[in-house]
Amino acid sequence: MGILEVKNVNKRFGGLQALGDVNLSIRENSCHAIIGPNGAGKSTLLNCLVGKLIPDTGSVLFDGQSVLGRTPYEINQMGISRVFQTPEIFGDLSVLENMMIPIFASRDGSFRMHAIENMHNEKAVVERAKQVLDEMNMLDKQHMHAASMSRGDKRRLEIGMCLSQNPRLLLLDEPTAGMARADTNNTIDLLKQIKDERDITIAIIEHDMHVVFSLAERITVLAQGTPLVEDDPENIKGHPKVREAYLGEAA
Amino acid sequence: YTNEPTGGTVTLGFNVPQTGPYADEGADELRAYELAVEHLNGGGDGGLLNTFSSKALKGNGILGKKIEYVTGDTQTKSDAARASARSMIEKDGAIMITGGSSSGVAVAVQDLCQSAGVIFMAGLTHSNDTTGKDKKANGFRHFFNAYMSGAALAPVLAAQYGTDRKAYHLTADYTWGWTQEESIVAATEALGWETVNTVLTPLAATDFSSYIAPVLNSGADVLVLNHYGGNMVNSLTNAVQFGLREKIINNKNFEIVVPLYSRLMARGAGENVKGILGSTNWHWSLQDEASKAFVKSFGTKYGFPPSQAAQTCYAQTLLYADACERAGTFNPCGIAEALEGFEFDGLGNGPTLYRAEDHQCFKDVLVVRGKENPTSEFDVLEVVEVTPRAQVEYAHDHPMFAGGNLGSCNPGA
Amino acid sequence: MDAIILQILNGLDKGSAYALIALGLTLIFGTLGVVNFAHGALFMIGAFCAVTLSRILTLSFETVDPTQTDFLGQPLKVKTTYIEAWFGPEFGGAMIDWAVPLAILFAIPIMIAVGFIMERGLIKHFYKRPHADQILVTFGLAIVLQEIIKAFYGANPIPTPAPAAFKGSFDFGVLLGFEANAIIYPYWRLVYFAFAAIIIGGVFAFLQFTTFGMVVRAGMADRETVGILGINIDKRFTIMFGLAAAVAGLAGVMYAPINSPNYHMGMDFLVLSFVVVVVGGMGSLPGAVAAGFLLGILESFASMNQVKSIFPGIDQIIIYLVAIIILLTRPRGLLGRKGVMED
Amino acid sequence: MLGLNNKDTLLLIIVAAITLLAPFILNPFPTQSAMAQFNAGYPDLMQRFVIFGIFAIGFNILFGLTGYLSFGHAAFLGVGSYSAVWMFKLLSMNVIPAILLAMLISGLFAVLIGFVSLRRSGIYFSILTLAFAQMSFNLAYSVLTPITNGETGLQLTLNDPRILGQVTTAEGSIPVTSLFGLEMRSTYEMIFGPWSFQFNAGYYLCAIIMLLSFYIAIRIFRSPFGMMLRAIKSNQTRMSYTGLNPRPYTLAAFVISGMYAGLAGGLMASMDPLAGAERMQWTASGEVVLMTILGGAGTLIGPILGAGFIKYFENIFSKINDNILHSWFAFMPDGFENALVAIVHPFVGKGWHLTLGILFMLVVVFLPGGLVEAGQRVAKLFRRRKSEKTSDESAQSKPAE
Amino acid sequence: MNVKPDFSKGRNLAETAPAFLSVWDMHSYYGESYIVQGISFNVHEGEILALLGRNGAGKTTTLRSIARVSSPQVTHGEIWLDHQPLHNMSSYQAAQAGIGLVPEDRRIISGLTVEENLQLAQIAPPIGWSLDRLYELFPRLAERRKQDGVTLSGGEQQMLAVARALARDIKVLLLDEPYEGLAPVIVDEIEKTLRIIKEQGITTVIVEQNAVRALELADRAVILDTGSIVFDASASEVLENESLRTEYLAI
Ligand SMILES: Nc1ncnc2c1ncn2[C@@H]1O[C@H](COP(=O)(O)OP(=O)(O)OP(=O)(O)O)[C@@H](O)[C@H]1O
Ligand SMILES: Nc1ncnc2c1ncn2[C@@H]1O[C@H](COP(=O)(O)OP(=O)(O)OP(=O)(O)O)[C@@H](O)[C@H]1O
Ligand SMILES: [Mg+2]
Ligand SMILES: [Mg+2]
Repeated sequence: MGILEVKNVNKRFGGLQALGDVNLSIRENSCHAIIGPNGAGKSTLLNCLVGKLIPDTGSVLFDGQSVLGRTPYEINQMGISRVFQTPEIFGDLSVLENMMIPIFASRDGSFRMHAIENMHNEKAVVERAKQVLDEMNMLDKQHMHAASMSRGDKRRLEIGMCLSQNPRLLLLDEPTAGMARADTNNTIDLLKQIKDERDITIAIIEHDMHVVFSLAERITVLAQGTPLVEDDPENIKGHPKVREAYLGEAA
Repeated sequence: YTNEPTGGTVTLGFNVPQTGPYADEGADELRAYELAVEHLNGGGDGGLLNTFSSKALKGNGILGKKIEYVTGDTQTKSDAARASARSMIEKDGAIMITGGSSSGVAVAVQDLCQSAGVIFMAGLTHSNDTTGKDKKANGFRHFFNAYMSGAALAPVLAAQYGTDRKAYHLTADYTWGWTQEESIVAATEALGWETVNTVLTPLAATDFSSYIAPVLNSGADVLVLNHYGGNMVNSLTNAVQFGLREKIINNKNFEIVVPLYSRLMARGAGENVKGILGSTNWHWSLQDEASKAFVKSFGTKYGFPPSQAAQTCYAQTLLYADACERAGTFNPCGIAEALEGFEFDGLGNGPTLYRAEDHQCFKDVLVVRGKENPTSEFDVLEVVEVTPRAQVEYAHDHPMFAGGNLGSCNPGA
Repeated sequence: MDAIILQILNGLDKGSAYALIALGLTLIFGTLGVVNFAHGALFMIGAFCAVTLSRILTLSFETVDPTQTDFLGQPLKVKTTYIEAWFGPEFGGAMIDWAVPLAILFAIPIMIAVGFIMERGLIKHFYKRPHADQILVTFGLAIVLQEIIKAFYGANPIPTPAPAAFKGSFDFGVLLGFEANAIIYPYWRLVYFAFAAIIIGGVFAFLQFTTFGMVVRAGMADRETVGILGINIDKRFTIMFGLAAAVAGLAGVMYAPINSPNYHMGMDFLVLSFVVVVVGGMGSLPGAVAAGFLLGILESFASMNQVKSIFPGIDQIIIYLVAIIILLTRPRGLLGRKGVMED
Repeated sequence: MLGLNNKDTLLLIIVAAITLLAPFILNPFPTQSAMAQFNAGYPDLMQRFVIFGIFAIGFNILFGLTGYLSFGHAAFLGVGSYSAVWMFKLLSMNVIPAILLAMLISGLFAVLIGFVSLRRSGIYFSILTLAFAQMSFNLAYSVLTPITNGETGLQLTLNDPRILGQVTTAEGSIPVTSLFGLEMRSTYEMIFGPWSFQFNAGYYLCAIIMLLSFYIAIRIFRSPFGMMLRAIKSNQTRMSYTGLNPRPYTLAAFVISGMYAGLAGGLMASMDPLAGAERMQWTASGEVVLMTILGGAGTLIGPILGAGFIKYFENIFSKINDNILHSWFAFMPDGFENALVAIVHPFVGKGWHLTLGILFMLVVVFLPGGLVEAGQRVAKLFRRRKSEKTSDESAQSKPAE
Repeated sequence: MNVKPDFSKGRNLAETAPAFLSVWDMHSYYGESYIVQGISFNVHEGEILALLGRNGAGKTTTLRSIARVSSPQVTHGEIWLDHQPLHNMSSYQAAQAGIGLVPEDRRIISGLTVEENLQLAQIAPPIGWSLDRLYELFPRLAERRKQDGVTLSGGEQQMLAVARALARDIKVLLLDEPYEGLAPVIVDEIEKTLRIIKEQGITTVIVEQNAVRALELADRAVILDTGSIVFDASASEVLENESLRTEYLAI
């Protein structure tokens, strides 16, 4: 029994079967990659996990509890954090503030009225935020307006925000797309380290095979809404169908 | 007492609508005030100082003090009017406030003047409440009211349209509208008319078609529009558009009545007012000496005849000044005493009484009709009848005016 | 029954006015995304185009008539219009009588010019600014326009009658088999309804059968990208604005005989037209038109005595009540598009 | 100090100094001089400045932080006023219970309206709030007249029961509002040469409450809650995927700002016990929007500046008439005088709307950040000049070395 | 090593240099932040230029400056395309002059279908590939032609963005990270397409984090670092230069 159990999930958009009978089980404290051609339904699957979409049929269990019908913030409070394909950050806030908000959220829950409290008394939160920024190599940018960062930086910030919550399950939708090679490597290292040090499970969608093969312990290949194969990285690399439909020369 | 004048001047506050729908009426009131000040200070041709029955005024200001004035904008809103009045009292040291173009504003400012301890000489305000349930010891009204409109109009209506009529009322949904409807209904029913229906219309309404459309079908043969200002212009225009006046109902010509006319606003309805009956406080075509003198002063200075609002404001200013002279003080209590029960003539409305019990003036009321062949743009109304004062008088505790308490005069700090 | 038909007719007519005003607004507000508080002022300027034309047509010279006297007892100056003096009372009189329909031709170039100047001079700097700034600047502009009109024409309403040919009303009831006078309807309002239908149809056709509408919609969603695709979006926005101003102005011209124009008539309609556009759904032309008719009809029903006796004062609030109900049941109004002014 | 950082403390001190010294600052011209027309230091207007300041500060907590543009905020002001006047009618003339009830009732009203309206965002939210406020206004004007006294506005009468206070004064008048016996309208006038300054009890009560409200607003702006509200404005999607529920946050902000409006309404009634329905009209809601944007939305001090600006024009410019213009320009030759009066005439007195409209446009075109930006630019100019000066000095000093 | 192009011949590049697209001493700002700090480079007709550098180096800013988008503001410098001065133009004029930009966040227009997004590109002259031909190149788009453009999967959006640029008759194609988020097979496809485009004489500037891929495709490379050009040479030189690769490209 994995920490995340997806059973027979179906999702249609009008005439399009975006997900058809998806079954997926992710082992606790592992890194599971989901790969597949564009439009295969990877992001859609993720959306079903975090409450952005509700599957037409099927069930999604996180740690034995169903996530279906819950709102995104409830699901996050259960311990699932998500990085989006196009960075979703608080553009009008500073980088440091961006980092503080998820920390508040995991400390105080989905709502807390702290209207008169003084930010200066929240030293612990600030410290933690700075620490994560440091981990992400972004401490020098802490006072920047988040919207005015380059896109690679925005993405790293978003990853940092999710990591700062110490989620039990971290969902990453193409986290390193558009990221410079050096930073990609740093991110890989960081994710590895975090997964080992803390009790985190990672599900990652990525088209960059370098990232996938450096991180993943298990890979599911999705094609046209259904899992094609699920296997270890080594076997996937050699899988002829996968090579043809997806990997091309990259393998 | 509040704002006792110490120097050689005395300041009056003219609080009129300068913006919003009644801005033109306010502007005319302001002209009248300026004219009155000019006359009181001894300028111009002296205007009604010459015809006024009381001879206390000498054309040297009030009690020898030159009159200065400040102006403000009521925006036809109670709040703004009170703010403006307060600034006149607190900043400019005004000792009397006058003006207004709506009953709500008049009542609100009257209440303020009462608590601040200055005299309020109401301008155009027609609701029964101003000198009825909301009357105040420091407040005085020269203008006539809804009851008087009804009392004056009803006999004329009976004479012109017969006593067997069915009336349909459209009434603006706020206090003035209600008191007018109540008054007209009572007066016409007393003469045998039947009231088919009374319908309230929203103040903000601009298009009255959906209220007018059902009228013909209701069996009514008279439509009474208890509307004023923009509401009146629109509802009348709409009613005429629907062709109501060409219809024959119950074998009678369908008729429309606008109980309170304002010449300024009637112009806005254009052709549509022709032949429509209503009442008014005063009209420039009156031929008594005082009216002629006033029209001459005003017309010479501004180039067109004054409105009823202008006349009432002019008269109020003179009455106030005269009361000060006769009382020999600016103390509101002295002035109130001088005005209470004061009988006078020569201000254009014939012999008039300022009744002590409710501070309401009693005088003749005009019944007018939209003129068929106007000779100029001001020549909109013609006087049908001058209803004598006796006919519009009522007891001060008449039920339509009950509930209020004049209280006692407040001279302020 | 006849009462209901009557109110439906009424509602349709009221609705056509609402729809027409909302149509102009939705071109600017729903399509260009500018919260235009000056829209009412455009409507008002349209109505004053009619007033102005009738003033021009009735420009007159004075002759002294010694047989009559004016209010000061002097000989009366009688005015004769130049038009009547030149073309004879017959033709001249007819032109004056037809001032309002003629004003349509007069108003189109004026309103388009006003729209162009407004957009080029002011609004174009505000597309990217927050909506709040747009409110402030257009509200300021509306006040200024109003005050200018007030300075020239005063605060009182100015009667602007329809041609004599359209006086009186049409008896629908007889047509439907009811007794006479059961359902009557003024001719001019029927004209207004037809006019609204033509304008609405024209605007729809223009936006539907040309790519113009699509380009402007795209430009609103993402100006920058549309520019990258080689399209001069500024020019199209200006044209759109001119079109919207013309629609607003024409609505005003035709409205002048229904209610005498005054300088604040625009403000009176402003809130209502925003409500109509939003209830219709942001960015949807058919939505705005549908909402205009819906609210017009419901308002008419609410003013029926039978309804008012059950819910006193319902006619005061019906529009807002319906707006609330619709917005709560349909997140984006009747036909709104996603993402337009939702943040 | 007070849990604020240095900059905020300075701001608070400056605002406190200005409000407390307002009777001096607003009356810079001798009473008899021609410029006295521009004096704004009389109780009514000073009270209005701070009361509308409170209203705008509260509005800004919602709009400036969350970006939710309420177009019906005046409803809360109106409800606050009505509650306060009813308190005066029924309970006592003490302002404290009136103000408290005003805040309570408007808070409840805000919970109700906010709960429904906050289901939508953007323009849809604005129209929902507008619709609620317009309904309140229309009903208050007509159907609810027994509670609101309709068009005239709710006012005190000689027949009010007033269980905890005197019904009428010894002289038979209606008693005045007070704070434990200190009459709100009592004014001490200080004559200083040709100047006169008025110190009004009501104003100081309002001023102190305004400072308190301002202080609380600063705390809210700087608190984690304030940050959450800004986060909502910035990206609600990210907010909910971060485990935060935006709804209670926005509702809390809505209610807080509704209570600020109620407080303002209560104070307004305490200073002048009348509650008019127009206080709830959309134009009144629009006014606070304009105040906030004009001053600078999202800034702390902006809304207060905007409120002052608009109220100043409404009350001072509307009172300038031709008579006054002539007295100003009397020293010139007649032709000149008349020409000048004719030029200025359209912008003052009944033309004050025109001036205000033009100023709105000028401010928003040239100062995108509102009046606050004007201040910042001036400050920057000074700084630049200073630094230029120092660099000049250093340039000069060089040859000397 | 800093290799700067030789501008000694004169200021007006259009007269002296044979280059097709010339950028001379360009300075760009976002508001007050000074991003591109005086860069100059030439691209010859039919050439593919790779513009490389770390996150935040200013690559996107450079492309946007050339496409004359309103932000950033170019305060100084000249841009010439085929003897036309671009620096005086606004973005739509530049586009009509032959610039085609594929923006980094794709900028698919919401509320428009896939087909409308393409039609939009063919409103202003000059018109390029026909829709049929584009659909042939990207069959995936043909399937989804009636779908709202923003609901496409990330990769599909990228295809649409490229297709949209080709729908116009362009002289220079500016690609900002075109491979991002694309499945490896699709990347191969696009790369093939780019070669086809090159054969047709279209000049291309490509910004890409996957430096190796970009360099394999490109003829020449320019490396940016904090808004300045640090290297400008042929692609093979970069591939061979060990220090450059590690310092700026981390490959
Ligand atoms: N709201 C929607 N309406 C209609 N179709 C949709 C919607 N959302 C997604 N789709 C379609 O569903 C399919 C799956 O999309 P999804 O975003 O899950 O793909 P993906 O696997 O993440 O691809 P990529 O790697 O390109 O991001 C796509 O073909 C897409 O066009
Ligand atoms: N809108 C903006 N306002 C202010 N600064 C900005 C803005 N956009 C980008 N910047 C800054 O400009 C610099 C260059 O950004 P640019 O997007 O050009 O980098 P890039 O080389 O494309 O990076 P990436 O590979 O991450 O896309 C960055 O430091 C960024 O912070
Ligand atoms: Mg995806
Ligand atoms: Mg980039």
